[in-house]
Amino acid sequence: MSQFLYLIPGWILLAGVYGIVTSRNLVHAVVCLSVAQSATYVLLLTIGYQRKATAPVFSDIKPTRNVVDPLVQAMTLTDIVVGATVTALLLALTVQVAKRRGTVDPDDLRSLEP
Amino acid sequence: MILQIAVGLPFAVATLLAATGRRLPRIAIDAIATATVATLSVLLGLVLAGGDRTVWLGGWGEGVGISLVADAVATGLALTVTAVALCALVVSWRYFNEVQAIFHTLVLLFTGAMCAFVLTGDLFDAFVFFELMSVVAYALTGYQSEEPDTVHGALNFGVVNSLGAYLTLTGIALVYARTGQLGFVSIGRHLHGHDALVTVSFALICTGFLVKAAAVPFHFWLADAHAVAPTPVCMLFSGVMVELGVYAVARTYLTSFADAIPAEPVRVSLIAFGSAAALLGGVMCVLQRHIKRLLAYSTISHVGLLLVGVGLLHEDALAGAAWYLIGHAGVKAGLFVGAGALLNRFETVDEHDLHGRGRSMYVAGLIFLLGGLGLAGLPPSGTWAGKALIEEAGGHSILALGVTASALTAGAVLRVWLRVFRGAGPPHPGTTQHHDAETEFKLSRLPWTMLAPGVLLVLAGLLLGLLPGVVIGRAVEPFTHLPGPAPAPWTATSIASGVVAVLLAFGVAALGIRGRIPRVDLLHRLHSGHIGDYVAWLVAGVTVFGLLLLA
Amino acid sequence: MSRRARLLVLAFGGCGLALLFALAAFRLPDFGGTSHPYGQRTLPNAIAHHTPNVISSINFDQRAFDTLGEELILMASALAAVLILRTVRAEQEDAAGKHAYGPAQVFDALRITGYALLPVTIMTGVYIVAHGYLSPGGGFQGGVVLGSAIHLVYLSGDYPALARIRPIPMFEAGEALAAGAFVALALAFAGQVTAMNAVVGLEVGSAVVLTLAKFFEQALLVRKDT
Amino acid sequence: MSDALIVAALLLTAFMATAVVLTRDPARQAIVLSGYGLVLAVLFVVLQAPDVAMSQTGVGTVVVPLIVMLAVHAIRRHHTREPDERDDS
Amino acid sequence: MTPLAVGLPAAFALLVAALFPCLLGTLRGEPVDRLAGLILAGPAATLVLMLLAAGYGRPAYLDAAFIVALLSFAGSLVYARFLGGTL
Repeated sequence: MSQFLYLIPGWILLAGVYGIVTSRNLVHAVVCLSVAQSATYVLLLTIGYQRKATAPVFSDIKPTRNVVDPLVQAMTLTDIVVGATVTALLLALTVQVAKRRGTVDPDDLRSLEP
Repeated sequence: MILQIAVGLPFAVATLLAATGRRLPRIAIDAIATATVATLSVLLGLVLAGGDRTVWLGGWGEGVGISLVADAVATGLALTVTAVALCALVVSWRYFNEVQAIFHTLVLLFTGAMCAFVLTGDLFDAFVFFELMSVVAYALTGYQSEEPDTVHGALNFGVVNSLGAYLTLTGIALVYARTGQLGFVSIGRHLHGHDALVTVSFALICTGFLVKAAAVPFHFWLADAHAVAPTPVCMLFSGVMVELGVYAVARTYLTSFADAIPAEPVRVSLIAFGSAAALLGGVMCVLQRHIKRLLAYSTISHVGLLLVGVGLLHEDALAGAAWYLIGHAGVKAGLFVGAGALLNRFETVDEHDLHGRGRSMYVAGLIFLLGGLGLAGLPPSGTWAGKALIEEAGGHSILALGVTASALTAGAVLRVWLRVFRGAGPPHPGTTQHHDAETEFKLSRLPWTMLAPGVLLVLAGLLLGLLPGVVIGRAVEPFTHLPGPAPAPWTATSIASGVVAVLLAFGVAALGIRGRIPRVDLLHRLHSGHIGDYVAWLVAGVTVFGLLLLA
Repeated sequence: MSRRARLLVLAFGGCGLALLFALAAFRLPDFGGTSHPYGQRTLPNAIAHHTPNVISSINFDQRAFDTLGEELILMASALAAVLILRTVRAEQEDAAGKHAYGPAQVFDALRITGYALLPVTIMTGVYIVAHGYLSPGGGFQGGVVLGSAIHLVYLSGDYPALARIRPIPMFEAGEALAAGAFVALALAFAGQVTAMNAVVGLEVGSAVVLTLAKFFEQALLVRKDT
Repeated sequence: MSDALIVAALLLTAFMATAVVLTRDPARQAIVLSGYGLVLAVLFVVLQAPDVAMSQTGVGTVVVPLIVMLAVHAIRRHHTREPDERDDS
Repeated sequence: MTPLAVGLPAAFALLVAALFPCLLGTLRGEPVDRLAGLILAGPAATLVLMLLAAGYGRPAYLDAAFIVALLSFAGSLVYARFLGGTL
């Protein structure tokens, strides 16, 4: 029953993919890619969640073993950085596409196949 | 300790170059970068000589830490990476209006990332370095950002590869949820029996790697990116980066999922994807007149064969794949040097435009001739030895596939050689496709540094078949787990198939120079450069892969 | 491909991917379950190494190599922004529009808020970096705050002032050196969580400033050619 | 109560993700993306991950939407093929 | 009632009754109208996070709320500048 919650990251992933495929603007497509990636954050954290447990940060409580999985949080942190940098890089490329081709609509970009 | 130094060295020097690049003269930057990669290859050679070992970083043992696994396959592959990177750096000595030291920094990061990717024993860590490799690759592809095709190709590359990587991460999360492990080996120990979760997570993890390996239908980005990336970068892309995808698939299955997922569906699906890539790549290769694009499609075709070699899941075929990989790395990287020479000499890489203009370029012509023969698999090239082993393990259909793919791709390259360097066939005036040279000025004479590495690489590829089989056999032992008899490619059948492929390649070339290069509208339209198409094909490919595995 | 064909391929792929994901999801362990062997193993190590923030301990100590890759990705992408968004010939700053970025154009309320928030934000960033080993946060989070803080100057309406306080070469060098320090810390002197937090904070902050600077530059450019 | 919060936050996340994808104009999308970043931050705290929430706040609600906005502005200057070139920025 | 007992229900109520409507505001209209929604969503999210910190009995979570307050405010001001026509 509780597995239904895992479907939500799947939904976000598919929404992002749908956005990229149907996009008429490359900036929009890149943002949709970052949405697809945010599915991985949600998936990782839902996998690591544990009922009635708290964050594995012992600054204001005594150390306990009753915590949610710290490892998925570490992975998600790395993932967030990766996602942000990739988004920035792709947007930089998009700006150049706009400059050199005069459009950011994938339908108007001529094929690279000569 | 030597392994840690080897992994850290390119990164440390890259950061220093990035920090001081504004002040250092160009010659110092070249020298530092080249010396670093040379040192790295010496260190890796020492590691290889020292035998297999596993190092836990930071002194954290198994259970929480990250390991570096320097087995023979991984170290050998890292050594191949550094060898190609060294040649690429030498080629780049006279290249580019350098922007600070960014090119060299990125190449060092790229080399380091590829080495770390093959050496790490941890699945999530592999994802991280896969991403580092990809991010650097997007930046290098878009290096000449004032060219429209360049940035467009780099963007397509970036979106498709990133999405693939995110699917890989999704798969990693799923398998982590099941096993609570991240090490390749420890995942393998904790996976028992297969169900939908294990199968789907395997399919998703492999997706990113298959995108990198450009298996059909994940391959669309490759031609777009390779056609526009600077020559030294193309050498690294086609020579080693794409092949790392196949390596990662092999490693994921053989060290982590082999006990959980039965071999048959994996074999069927990998052979299906690989054969599709081998055939489609071969056909598209023949249809190109843009020489770098032509070489890019030949990479798709050959990496498809490599995937078939892995997909057979047979120890001899694995040894063959390893052999094929190093042979292909030499030949293909060398061919890109030749294409770069044409680009910088004539500011175009269009086969029709270049008709007969390469007559005086003996060295570049030699590279194309020898490279074509290498792709066809002339004994004793590494590609021939590897292909022979794969074909022997795979039977008649794989034999036919291998001969067809090499005849088509090599035929296209030999056609270029005949038309450009020998002036064969009728000229086709008109329709010029001008590209800016990658160097500051159009070169009237090419410096030796731009050609010698190409000759060396092609020759290495052509002679690698002479390596004793026992070396390759030992190299893939970590995958096969059995020190069986050394693979022996020297049989009458294999020599015959090699010669037949070469003859067929010349036939394809001869047919090709008689008229214009044909267009097959359906195929050209399929490779549309439209990012939506590429992503749609990507998810369709995942679906097919998953369903094949579940069936 | 036509739009229609593309949507058909997507429909096939999307339905398939949804099916595959759902099949996998229903095989996952129950939501909120207690079985997290890897995570549990990291806890005692973090305590033993006096890092109450277990996540910091994983990121900077137990799995520092991951973070090494992450920092290099950050450096690579900042360099890529410098590379790809470099201004080539025939592009110069829009001289006519330049006055628009001067301080005069902005509401007083906005300007005062910008200046007032600046020290608070910088202090917060430093606090988050410094206490990363203990409380939630760390080098990355603090670095982002620090990197964003500088752009509050822009809020106060003064693009030239913003350009003055972020000399690009300095941030480039700082970022690269911080990344280099992290390579050394991660591979040679493992376990220096506080020092690592500090260099990561420096690197992330510089990278954010650098990347944003390049995008600002592009947004303020006009094309002079053709 | 925790479970209800998690369900609510997850549903809100899915809703906002869909909204980001369906907002086709990038300048408007940047604002929605900022909102999505906030929702993700709340979700992460609900899932007991304050560290991740802080990261997400910095990156997802400020830096990335700002880059999107700057990119949109940079691109507007180079739009040559759009007939109705608006400059209402 | 202690803050512990009231924190989570209050957070839930605010999430549904304050944050959600604000976010709905970002989904329609011209950029300026959307911005109004975003500017309101920042404090709403901050409040939700503070109540969560109280409800879970973890003052450490307040750091996250603080960051949200600071950055969402600054972020929406940047948008305001963009839309104000000075760039």
